[in-house]
Amino acid sequence: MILFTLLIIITIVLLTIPSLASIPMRGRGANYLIHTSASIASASALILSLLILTYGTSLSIYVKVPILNLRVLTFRITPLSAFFTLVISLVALASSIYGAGYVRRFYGREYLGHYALNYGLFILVMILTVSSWNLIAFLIFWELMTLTSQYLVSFEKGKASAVWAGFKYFCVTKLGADALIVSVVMLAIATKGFTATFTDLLKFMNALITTNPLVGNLVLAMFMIGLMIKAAIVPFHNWLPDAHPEAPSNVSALLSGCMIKVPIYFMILTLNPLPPTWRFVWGYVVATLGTVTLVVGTLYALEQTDSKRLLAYHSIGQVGYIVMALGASLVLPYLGIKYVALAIVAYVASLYHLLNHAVFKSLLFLTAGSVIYRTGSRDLNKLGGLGKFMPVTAATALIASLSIAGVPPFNGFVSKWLIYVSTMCVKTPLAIFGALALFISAVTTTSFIKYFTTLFGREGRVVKVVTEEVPLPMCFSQIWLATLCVALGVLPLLALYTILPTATYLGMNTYYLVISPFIVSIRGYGVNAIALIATYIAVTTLSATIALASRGGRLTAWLCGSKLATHLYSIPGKGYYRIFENVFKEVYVAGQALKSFGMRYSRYSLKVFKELSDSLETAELMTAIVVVLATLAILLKLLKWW
Amino acid sequence: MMDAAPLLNVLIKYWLPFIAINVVIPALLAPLLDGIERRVRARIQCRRGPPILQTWYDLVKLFRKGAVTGGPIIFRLAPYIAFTVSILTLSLIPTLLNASLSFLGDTIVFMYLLAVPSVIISIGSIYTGSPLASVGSCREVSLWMAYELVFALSVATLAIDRSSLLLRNILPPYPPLHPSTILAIAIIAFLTYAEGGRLPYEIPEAEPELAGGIVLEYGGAELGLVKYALLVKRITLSTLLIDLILPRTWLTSILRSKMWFLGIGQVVVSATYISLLVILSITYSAIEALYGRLRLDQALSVLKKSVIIAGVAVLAALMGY
Amino acid sequence: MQHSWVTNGCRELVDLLSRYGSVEEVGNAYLVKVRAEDLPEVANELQWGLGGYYSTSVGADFRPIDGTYKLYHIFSVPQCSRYVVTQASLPPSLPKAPSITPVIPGANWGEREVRDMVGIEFEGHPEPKRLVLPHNWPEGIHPLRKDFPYDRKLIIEGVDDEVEHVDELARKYQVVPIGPYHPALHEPEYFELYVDGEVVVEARYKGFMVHRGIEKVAESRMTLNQVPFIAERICGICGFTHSCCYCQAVESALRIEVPERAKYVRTILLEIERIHSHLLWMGVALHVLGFDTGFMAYWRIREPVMRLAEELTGNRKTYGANVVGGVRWDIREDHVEKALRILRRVREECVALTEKVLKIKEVVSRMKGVGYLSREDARRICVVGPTARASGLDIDVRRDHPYAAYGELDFRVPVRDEGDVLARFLVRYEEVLESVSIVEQALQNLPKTPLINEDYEVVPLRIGVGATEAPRGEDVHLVVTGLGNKVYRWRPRAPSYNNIPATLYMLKGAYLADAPIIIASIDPCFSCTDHCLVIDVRSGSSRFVSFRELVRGGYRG
Amino acid sequence: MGRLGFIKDYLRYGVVTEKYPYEPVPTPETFRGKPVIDSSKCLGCGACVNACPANALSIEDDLRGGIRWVRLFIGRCIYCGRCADACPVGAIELSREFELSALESKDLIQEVGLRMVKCVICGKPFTTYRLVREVMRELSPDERVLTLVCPECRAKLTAVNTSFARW
Repeated sequence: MILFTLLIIITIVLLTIPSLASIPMRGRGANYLIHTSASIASASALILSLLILTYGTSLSIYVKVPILNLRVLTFRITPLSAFFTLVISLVALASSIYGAGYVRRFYGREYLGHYALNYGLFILVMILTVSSWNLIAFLIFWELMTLTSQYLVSFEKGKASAVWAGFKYFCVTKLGADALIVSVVMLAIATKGFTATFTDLLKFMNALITTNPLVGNLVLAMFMIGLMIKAAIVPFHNWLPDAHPEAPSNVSALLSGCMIKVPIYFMILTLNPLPPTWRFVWGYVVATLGTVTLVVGTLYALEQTDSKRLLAYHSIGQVGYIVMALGASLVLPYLGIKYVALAIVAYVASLYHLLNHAVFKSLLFLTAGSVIYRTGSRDLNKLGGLGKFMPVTAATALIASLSIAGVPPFNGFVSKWLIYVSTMCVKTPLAIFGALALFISAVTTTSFIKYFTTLFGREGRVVKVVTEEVPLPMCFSQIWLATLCVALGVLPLLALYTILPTATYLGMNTYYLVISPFIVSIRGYGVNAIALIATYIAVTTLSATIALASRGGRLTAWLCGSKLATHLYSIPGKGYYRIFENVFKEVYVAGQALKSFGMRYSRYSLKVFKELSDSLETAELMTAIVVVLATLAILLKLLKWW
Repeated sequence: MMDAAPLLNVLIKYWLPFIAINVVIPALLAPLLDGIERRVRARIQCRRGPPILQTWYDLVKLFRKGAVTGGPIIFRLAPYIAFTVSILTLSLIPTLLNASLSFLGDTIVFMYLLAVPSVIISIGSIYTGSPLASVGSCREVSLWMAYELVFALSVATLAIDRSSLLLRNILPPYPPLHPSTILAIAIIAFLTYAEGGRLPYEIPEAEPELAGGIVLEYGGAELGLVKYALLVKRITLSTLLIDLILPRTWLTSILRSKMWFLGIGQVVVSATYISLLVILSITYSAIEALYGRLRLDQALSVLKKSVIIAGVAVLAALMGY
Repeated sequence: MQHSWVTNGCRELVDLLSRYGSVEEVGNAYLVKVRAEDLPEVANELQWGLGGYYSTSVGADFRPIDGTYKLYHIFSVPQCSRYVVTQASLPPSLPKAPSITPVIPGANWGEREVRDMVGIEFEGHPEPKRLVLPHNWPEGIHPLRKDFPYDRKLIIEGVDDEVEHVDELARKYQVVPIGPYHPALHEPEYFELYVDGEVVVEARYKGFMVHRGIEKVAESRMTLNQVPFIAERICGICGFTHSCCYCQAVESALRIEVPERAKYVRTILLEIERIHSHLLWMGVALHVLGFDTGFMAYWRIREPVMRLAEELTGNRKTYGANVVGGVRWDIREDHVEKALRILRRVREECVALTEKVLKIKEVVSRMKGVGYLSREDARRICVVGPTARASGLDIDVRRDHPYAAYGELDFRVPVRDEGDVLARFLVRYEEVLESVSIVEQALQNLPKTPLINEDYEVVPLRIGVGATEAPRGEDVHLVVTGLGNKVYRWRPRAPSYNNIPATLYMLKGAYLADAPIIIASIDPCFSCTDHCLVIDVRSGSSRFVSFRELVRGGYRG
Repeated sequence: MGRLGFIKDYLRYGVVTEKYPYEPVPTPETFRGKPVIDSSKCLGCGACVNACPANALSIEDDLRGGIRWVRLFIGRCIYCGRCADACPVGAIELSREFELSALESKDLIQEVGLRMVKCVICGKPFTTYRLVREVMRELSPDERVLTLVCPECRAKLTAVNTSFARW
């Protein structure tokens, strides 16, 4: 217990005090202070979450207002939130260590004090959001998460695109949060008020949805829309490809790796306890949206030529995978006892993919960041040939690319494989979802062939940069995440040990898991994966020795005595799959329709906030909104109390 | 006198030798089948054609040559990885004998492993920066995406029908043969033809257009491995099709009940398998000889149409047909 | 009245020409001596006013004779059945002439080659870059000038870095090289395609990489009657047409009467050459499209034709048959029988096969609408032969300027308007059938006269133009006879020389996958187009390889 | 199906390619292959050398040994047959042989050595015996002496003669 308390205190203290302390610092100091403390805090959060997952217990914390004797803020670290904390802290650890090197490029250009403040708070707020257990805590930290991340997105004040992307991000997600707030307020009014815990709420929700399905579903839908906007589910996705690339790369890693996972925590939390029929319906809704998301997101990623934008679109696609599997896990139990085991597999797959995505996507953002760090460019049409200069970055990028592509034996393969296993053989539309996911996995692969080869292979088309490997902290983070990619792929049981407690916590009968053939097959796969990788390694080392022994000379291209501009022969990123995109343009037409819906929505939200922003600076706007929120909360509280 | 049955049981229990046979013999057979195919194509073109063993001679010649280029490591390693993986793929399906590494969801693993060689070689080829090799690789993976969609839908059809993703369960005997199953098998038959890089779809290599395209930069032993990997991939695909239509267990059991002596059923099944392989090779190469090369966009349009057919198959399977 | 010696031909043409200078009739051509500054005007009148077709430009170093440079432009005027050669004398101090390229874009290469090889500057040329000589060739050295000995050794420093030059286009798009060795045609050439996705946005050509110095060698060390044997080696496929064209040029310059039978034999061999060339091309086209069975089938049909040529001339390639004044080998009676039999079979099989091929969807779909060349572009770039006829230009030297026995035979000139690869395929197919019929007619009507007229005298400095319809189009040779049984200036212009620039137009907007068939569709003969001096050495430097060195190279084996 | 017509073609025409290196390929009688010099007939007159467009034939006089070498290098030969046309005695003919590959380039050279006649005045070898014999056959006996005189000496002689005449 003392250990828990200690860890919690370390995490909170190290994420708040240095953040506040570094406000006046401009450069180096802020950098080292915040990144060191954030790393330690993440590590302690990591240990904490692992401990909780091991014991399978929940931890409750209250913040009381002494006078009213009210539990104003309630937190509970359940195994589920511990799992999310684990994901966040894993990525935050890598991102913080990486950041110590990366933000050096802002020295003298940007004011790092504010970055430090927001960065530390952002990590803390994410952890607190997934730990919050009553409405007021949830709302406050949810909003703070938006605010801090919004500041980080538009951190580079000099870049108009960054400022605009941050603004758009803020507007869109704020409007989403409004939907959320409305539903929460409705719930709050209907129950004990803002201090109502989630336990109460879920109970109430269940009752409401059975007695009055219309209102119940409406409230739930509002809540879901709020979450989906934050998770960038199609058609609410179009803020993400603008926002994520503009942030500093280590923050992009956090945004894509963790922040868009936070809504999924609440989806699991709210949808799981629903009555079976509604669970089934909502499961289908979620699964369908997930499939649409993964198809649209990934196919759009295929045509991107900006490295980070490509990754951002893939984040949308991969969240689609997670949500699709989540939906499947909600749908399957309804189909019969035979499928309960499959449902658990789907649930495991969903969380497994979530963990994997956090790892490889943040790694990918870090590698893209390393490229930016050395070349200052994100343009896949121009970059190239960096593999020679940045071997570590290239190798880790290759591992991450193969992981997200789901190539065995890396981690993406295991989770995707679980998704297909749980969906494809079921005689429901889920099978089509699974098949589409399998197809999209191929698209992801090709997309990352492009990402990897354009950055690191061939010769640079236009930018000929003499460059070198990134500094040690950045390398370390990349290697750390790459190791996780391999480890989670080869030893799937590692991940299962962290996921199964959450399943037990949610009341899933892990009994099925133990006896069902699936878990055996997962174990079986573990063995096979080891066999596979052993063969890989054996053959590759063997062949490497042969190949490197017979080193041939490399001749330059030759045109009857003329020199050739061979670097122009490299395909620019836009040229890779143009024909495929042309032939399968129907998908893009459909995607465009969805996008235009999203665009209309975001234009609307922009319009709403445009007027506000005309008069206010962004920082002032943030304060204003916090004040408004707080007032609203207090007013409502008073109303209730009165 | 030793009883044969316990020996057999022991062997079945330790099926690894069986799998080894299953992997090695088709792998050795693959260049031979290519020799037959070359001969058949030559005959349709009114040519005499090379000896059946020619592909083996070619491969041996290539293996004895050193590499010409010293490219980046990933480029040099790609052929080795591709070849290993293509061999590994063979271990997942029953070939000569009715034995395979079997575990749940092995169908998916099979599909993935089938794709790894072309993915890794594409990465290696684009990595070199050679324009024609890059264009060839892009064509390869573009086609592969489309194949994967069709393949995934057909596999889903079969999986829905049998409620399983275990390859063993997807293979015959089929209790009632649904129309959707037949459609899916037909689509897979088409895919085994197209994915083998045969003529209207031999777009990534396209010798007159790209001078070898995806394999352009490889030479010597590495080229030999890449070519061998393709041959093994072809035989794997043919085997998949044969497995889908050849009721092995049924045949074995019938023969076991009729013939008392050891292993005759297995021998018959193996013989059937090999003769089906040869028949398939002859048919495929005859078809190949009668087609010109499609452009990538035309090929993708054809595949788009087959996506629709595969979609119909899935829907039919969902409705229970 | 002043042109009373003009026997027949266009009054209008003669009137036009005599406005610019004195007109002289040489065989089937008018030689008109014009002032250099009138050239663009004359060219404009001939090409756009009268509806003629620009053929080529020739430069000659006449300093040893009369102290000037001569610049010839050759035009074909079909409706008058006459060629027009404009001759402009340029001062030796500063040989300069106004460019006609702004008037006729097709003159681009011709003028640039004259500039490279003879050193005549063209004013107002839109692209005053080197064409034939490498970029690092020293300034002021022009190989076809008479003061440049044919066996001079020239060591060139540095590397030809013209292609290194990167412009905006190359930065923007992927550059896909086709060459220096074409994967399907197996000839040296270099196309640079600027590709967006897989669509070609712009194309460039760099050729002349395997110049063999044929003109220089012929002018320097061969006798008048030896040149046919090097002329037919300009091309590996249409050799006979080159030697025939050369002989006709000399015959017209020296006013030699060719016996009738020789004319018929020439016709027969020319058409046999066309048949096998077209069948070869149709096979190669199918190979480029990946349909090897069709490729083999066309070549199966072609083989008897080659065997026939072997029987008739002793060589599969009809080499060595032509000399000035006639032909060397007769066609025997028993050969006529056999030839008719073979031709009948070729016609039948070709019709049957082409019908089958045109039913194959993917082959037709990859030719239809691909590589479009509009009639206007074709006219402006001055393309010739089947490429022109597939774009709706009704030109054919055999009909427009009857030579050999074509005037007495009955044939049709197939013309199509589609302008795509399929049209070129079909035009060639129809030409094969026409050629079969021409050979049949010629074989059946062989006149009984001697084969060769060797009774002639070589008068120096006579100009003659020879033109034949090669399988790929109009082939033009200009010959100026020299002293001592030699050639003073000989300029062969192969049809591909005019057709290759057209591929750049056809490639725009095409798929990369279609580039090989588009390039192949003009049936390009890069070795016909290149015929000069530079041989490349692996060290990266180019040097001039003398004839003697080539001889030694030959010994080295 | 139009495509199946190609299979029909195979059934109709069968295999049309030849087993060439294993079976000889017949050539027509008119075929012009490797030129062969009949050393018993060659006069060494050099008509073929002048006619040869490709410089495959050459003549070299070994003055010390008194031998004229007529050389044919097949590596340069274009098989036009101009040499056969030019030869006054039919010593060079084009055979039907076409398999000409050799391991060394010197294997591609045919040489005919002909003994030369020494000039009766200056003693320098200047032409071959056979040529002299051939020429003598055409001439009247009193002119025959001159054939044994080399061109330079003959020129001098003629000059002397004419100067006599003038005087």
